[in-house]
Amino acid sequence: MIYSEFIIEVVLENKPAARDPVGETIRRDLLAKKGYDMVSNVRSGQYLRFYLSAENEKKAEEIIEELLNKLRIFNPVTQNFKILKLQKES
Amino acid sequence: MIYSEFIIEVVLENKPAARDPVGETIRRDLLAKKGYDMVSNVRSGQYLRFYLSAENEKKAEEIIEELLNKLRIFNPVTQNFKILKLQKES
Amino acid sequence: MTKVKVDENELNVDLTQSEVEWIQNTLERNPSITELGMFDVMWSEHCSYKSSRPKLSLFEDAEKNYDYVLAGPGQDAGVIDIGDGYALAFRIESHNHPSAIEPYHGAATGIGGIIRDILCMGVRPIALLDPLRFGPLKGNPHSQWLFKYVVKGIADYGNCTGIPTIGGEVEFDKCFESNCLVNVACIGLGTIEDFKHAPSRAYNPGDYVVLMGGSTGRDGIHGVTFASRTLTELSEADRPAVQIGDPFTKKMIIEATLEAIKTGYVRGLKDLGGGGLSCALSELTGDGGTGAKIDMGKIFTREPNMNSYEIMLSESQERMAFIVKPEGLEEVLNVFQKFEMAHAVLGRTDDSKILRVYDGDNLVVNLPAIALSESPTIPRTEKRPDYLDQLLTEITPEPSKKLDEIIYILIASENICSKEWVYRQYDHEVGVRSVVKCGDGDSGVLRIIGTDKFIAASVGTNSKHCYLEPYEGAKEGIVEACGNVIANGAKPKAMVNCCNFGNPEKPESFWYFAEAVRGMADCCKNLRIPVVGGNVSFYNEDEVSNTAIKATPEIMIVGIIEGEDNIITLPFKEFGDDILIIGETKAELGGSEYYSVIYDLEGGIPPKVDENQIKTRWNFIQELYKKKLIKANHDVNKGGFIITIGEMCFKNELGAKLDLKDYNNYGLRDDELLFSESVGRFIIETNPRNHNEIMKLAKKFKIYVKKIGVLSQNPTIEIKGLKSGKLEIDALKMKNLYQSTIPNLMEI
Amino acid sequence: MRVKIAVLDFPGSNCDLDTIHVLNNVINIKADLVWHNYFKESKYDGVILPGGFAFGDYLRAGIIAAHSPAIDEARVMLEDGRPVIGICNGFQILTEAQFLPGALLQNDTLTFICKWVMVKVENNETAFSNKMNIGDILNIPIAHAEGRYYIENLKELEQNNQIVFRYSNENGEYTKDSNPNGSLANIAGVCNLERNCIGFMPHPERASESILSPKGTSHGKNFFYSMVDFIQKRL
Ligand SMILES: Nc1ncnc2c1ncn2[C@@H]1O[C@H](COP(=O)(O)OP(=O)(O)O)[C@@H](O)[C@H]1O
Ligand SMILES: [Mg+2]
Repeated sequence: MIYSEFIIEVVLENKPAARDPVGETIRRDLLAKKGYDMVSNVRSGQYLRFYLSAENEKKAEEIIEELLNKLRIFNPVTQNFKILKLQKES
Repeated sequence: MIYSEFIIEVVLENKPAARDPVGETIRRDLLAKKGYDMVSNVRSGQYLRFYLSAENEKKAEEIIEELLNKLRIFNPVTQNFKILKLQKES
Repeated sequence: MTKVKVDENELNVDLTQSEVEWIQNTLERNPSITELGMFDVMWSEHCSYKSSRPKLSLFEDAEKNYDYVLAGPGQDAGVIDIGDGYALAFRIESHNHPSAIEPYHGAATGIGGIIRDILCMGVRPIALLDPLRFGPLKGNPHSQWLFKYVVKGIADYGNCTGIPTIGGEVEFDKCFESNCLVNVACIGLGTIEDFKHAPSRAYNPGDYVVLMGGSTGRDGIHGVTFASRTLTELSEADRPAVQIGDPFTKKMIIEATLEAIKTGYVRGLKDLGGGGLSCALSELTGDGGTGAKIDMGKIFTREPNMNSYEIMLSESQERMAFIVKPEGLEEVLNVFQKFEMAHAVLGRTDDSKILRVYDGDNLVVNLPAIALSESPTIPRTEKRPDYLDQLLTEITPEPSKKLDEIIYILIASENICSKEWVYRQYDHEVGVRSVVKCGDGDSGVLRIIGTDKFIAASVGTNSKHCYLEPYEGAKEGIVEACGNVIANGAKPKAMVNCCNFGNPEKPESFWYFAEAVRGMADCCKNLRIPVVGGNVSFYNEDEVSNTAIKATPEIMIVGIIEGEDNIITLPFKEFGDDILIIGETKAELGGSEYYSVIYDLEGGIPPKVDENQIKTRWNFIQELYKKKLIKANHDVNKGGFIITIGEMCFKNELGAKLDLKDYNNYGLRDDELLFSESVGRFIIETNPRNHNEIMKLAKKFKIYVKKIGVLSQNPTIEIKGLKSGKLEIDALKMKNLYQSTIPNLMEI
Repeated sequence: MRVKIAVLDFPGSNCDLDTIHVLNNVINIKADLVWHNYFKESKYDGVILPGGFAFGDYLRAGIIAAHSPAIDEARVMLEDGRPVIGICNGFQILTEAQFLPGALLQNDTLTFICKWVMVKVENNETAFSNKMNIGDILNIPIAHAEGRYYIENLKELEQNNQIVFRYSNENGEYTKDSNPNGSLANIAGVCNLERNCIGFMPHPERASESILSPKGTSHGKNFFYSMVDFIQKRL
């Protein structure tokens, strides 16, 4: 089997009910007070980038999804996660 | 002028030459110990999503870049930021 | 900058031409690029004290002149014997330059560094303190940003390592706007045996040299040369020199190191700070009279293809070097394994007196171990700035505001108001030692579990006074810091200082430094306080105006309280009690907060220090303590005694009825009387029953003490006996202003 | 009867020695500090996960420690009814390990907070509160950055009487001002259904000696006495 290197990027963020004080504070204390009122909302989250070897990209994503769930890298009580689908560089 | 709503997603992370103790610890003390040794490296960062109105996407990105710099939401001495270019949902 | 040709390369070094020649002559060859880099770093101002050493020799020899001083200047930290078999280590250091460009990581790694210094003495770090300086917060987002992230950096690092931050100091002044000051101090406690087990020297040939902790990366190469220049010159290009702190690894290093020392097989210990491995190895062997043979290939690096220059000079955080007895190597390595700390046996010491570093078969460093620490000194010229004559002649303007208005403005001013916003973010209680907590006393008081002894520590100085008269200002810093620990019931035991000054190549800046050191040396001799360590930070200058910061010799004092019932706190306790002032008030408003806040005036003649007077006052207070005659004590500081009295009222929401008619021996104006910053005064609370006894003792000690009022239940401060009649201050309003200033300003 | 308690020492625990000090010298019972990798449940009648920053609290407070083998050992104790107590960081670990419901999120101030607060006892039938009375108001310090308790189903928690302590003012009222970190319903401590596992955000070990308390109290002792009493009743 030939393995290649993949990079998988993930974002974890709080569910709305768990609130997001970081986003709230940036909007309220920084943006609104400094005249950036075109910004109506800010959400914050945690970003993780995994470097791993796998047979193919799909497998790589599966591994990451599995470890996110199994190791509770995201806390299902309070968080959601998404794997980023980035545009390929042209 | 017609304004539309845009969502700009940003990731802030430590510069590549700088250490990332969070990522290192996740890899060493969690993934490696739980058998995920195909993961060779983890880097962590902060994710921010801005909802704003602007004339067009380019303008929206400019506003975000400006406020990240001006309001010191990230420090260029130790951090990089990138605006995420996501694949359009099909 | 000097260009030196090495092999095919040309290297820019900070060494002077004559220093390079000295190196060539001593080695009788051209140094290798790595060797040259090592000299460059080790002989930088930051490591070698080139400019400052001649002045620092004014301090009396603490180890020789004080029997309880176990380690004085020259070691990683000062150490004193505090009785009952315990040793106390402490040290202060600056992290100004990195913090000015990266406040969070700059401050965090500052804490990291000072913890390592204490750990090197073989004792457990038990407390941190943090004297800070920023530009004014009001209307200044840059200062707010620096302040917010410096505090957060200290909090995140200190809290995570489990070392309480028990005190500190903050001043705001325009001169610190672009060059903030971040000084950090650490106290360590252990037994005298612990301390003896871990010298920062390698005395014995044949011992193993072991590196433990984080990996070695390219980060922070030449951090010390960065700290040895002004921000203007270098900051942009040198920005990668700022390090990322890792408090979790540091916590593991602390535990692994202390446990390794307990094995009894550690014979020497050195942290890797400025100058990295080159600095640590040359100090260990050079000062220990040995040499060593090191295999660089054993060093665990973070990045591939690092060359010997990078590896030897990397200042990657969180690393320690151990000198280990051969028979105990395994046991020590087992300890590191338990904590899962990376480690490598780099080589062994020998009796060659030469430090040899091999990269494979290549001998990349081959230097007499002592050579690196034999840095030359540079004579600097001193010149008193011309502008001082003008400044010192400033006189007190006619009051432009009513006295009560002024009191409210002063209590709300940034330099006087409560710093609770800062210490709430610090875990100041971890360790279950903190007896007098932030805000409840002039100093932080820690118990020593298992004894009836307590440590009191305080740090501070008055930059405005030092700007006008550095000699007197530096003395005042000592009297002030001692006054703080005395106010809590302690006897001052020893001092360390952190000298923050401008560019020593400028005669005016160097004059400030020289005067401040002279002041500290004289004052410490007169008051019998040993100077057991310190640190010098030069090149603190404003980027734009190219002017130096106000001279800031930070003073840290540790004292000991014998017995729990001798601990005194600041708040007034009971209405009906007397309020007494110790010491006279003179017209000493030069450099005061009153001048600066009300008139935006920097000038006038600042307070003078009379050590003889001060010493008898201290003895008198100790006598009152012995007789249990003092219920609350607070030394008078910025803003004058009226501010002091206000602060003492807040906690229990009491008030005071003051009569100052007979407390004005010099016929002062009302504002002079109320706001003067004469040094060494105390406000105490006493039981009226004891008045005669106290006055009798005062007479015996020839001390000026005066009852100036009584405590009232109603939270109002009434002042009678002023020239302008009567004054009424709402103590609750005052309290509210005191508490809300910084939170309001920091809601960015 | 000899009661033997383990205080778990994770990499980054920093209230470990403080807790040991109080157990050994104030409560006067036998307690061992046990390095997480060496922990064997069979030797102990109860376990305390102390405060601190296990694994630096990197990623999320408590998450990495929650995956350690020591937690598997503690699970055995949890299941056979021995007390498993989490203080501060220990509470975070216990929620991440799913011994306890809910989660602890970043304080709504976004800062670390170190200060003395008051908590009121809501349930005195647990292994960490049985020597108290319902309605007691206790003086105790907090020191944390991630102590904002959150749970999706608060009703269920209330119905099951799993809320053990709440932040209150001195009159016992659950006001916004008395809630230091934005916790849902002022929650400061919760228990499992069996009442042998309790997580508590404030630090009883810092409140067990009057010399350390601004008001001269020593309410923290009752937590540890409760634990000892709970063990003695089981034995
Ligand atoms: N202002 C000072 N007063 C007294 N001693 C000082 C002063 N500055 C430096 N020293 C002493 O010089 C020695 C070297 O200091 P430094 O180079 O900062 O230590 P390190 O080797 O840990 O980097 C220290 O032991 C310190 O106590
Ligand atoms: Mg050092």
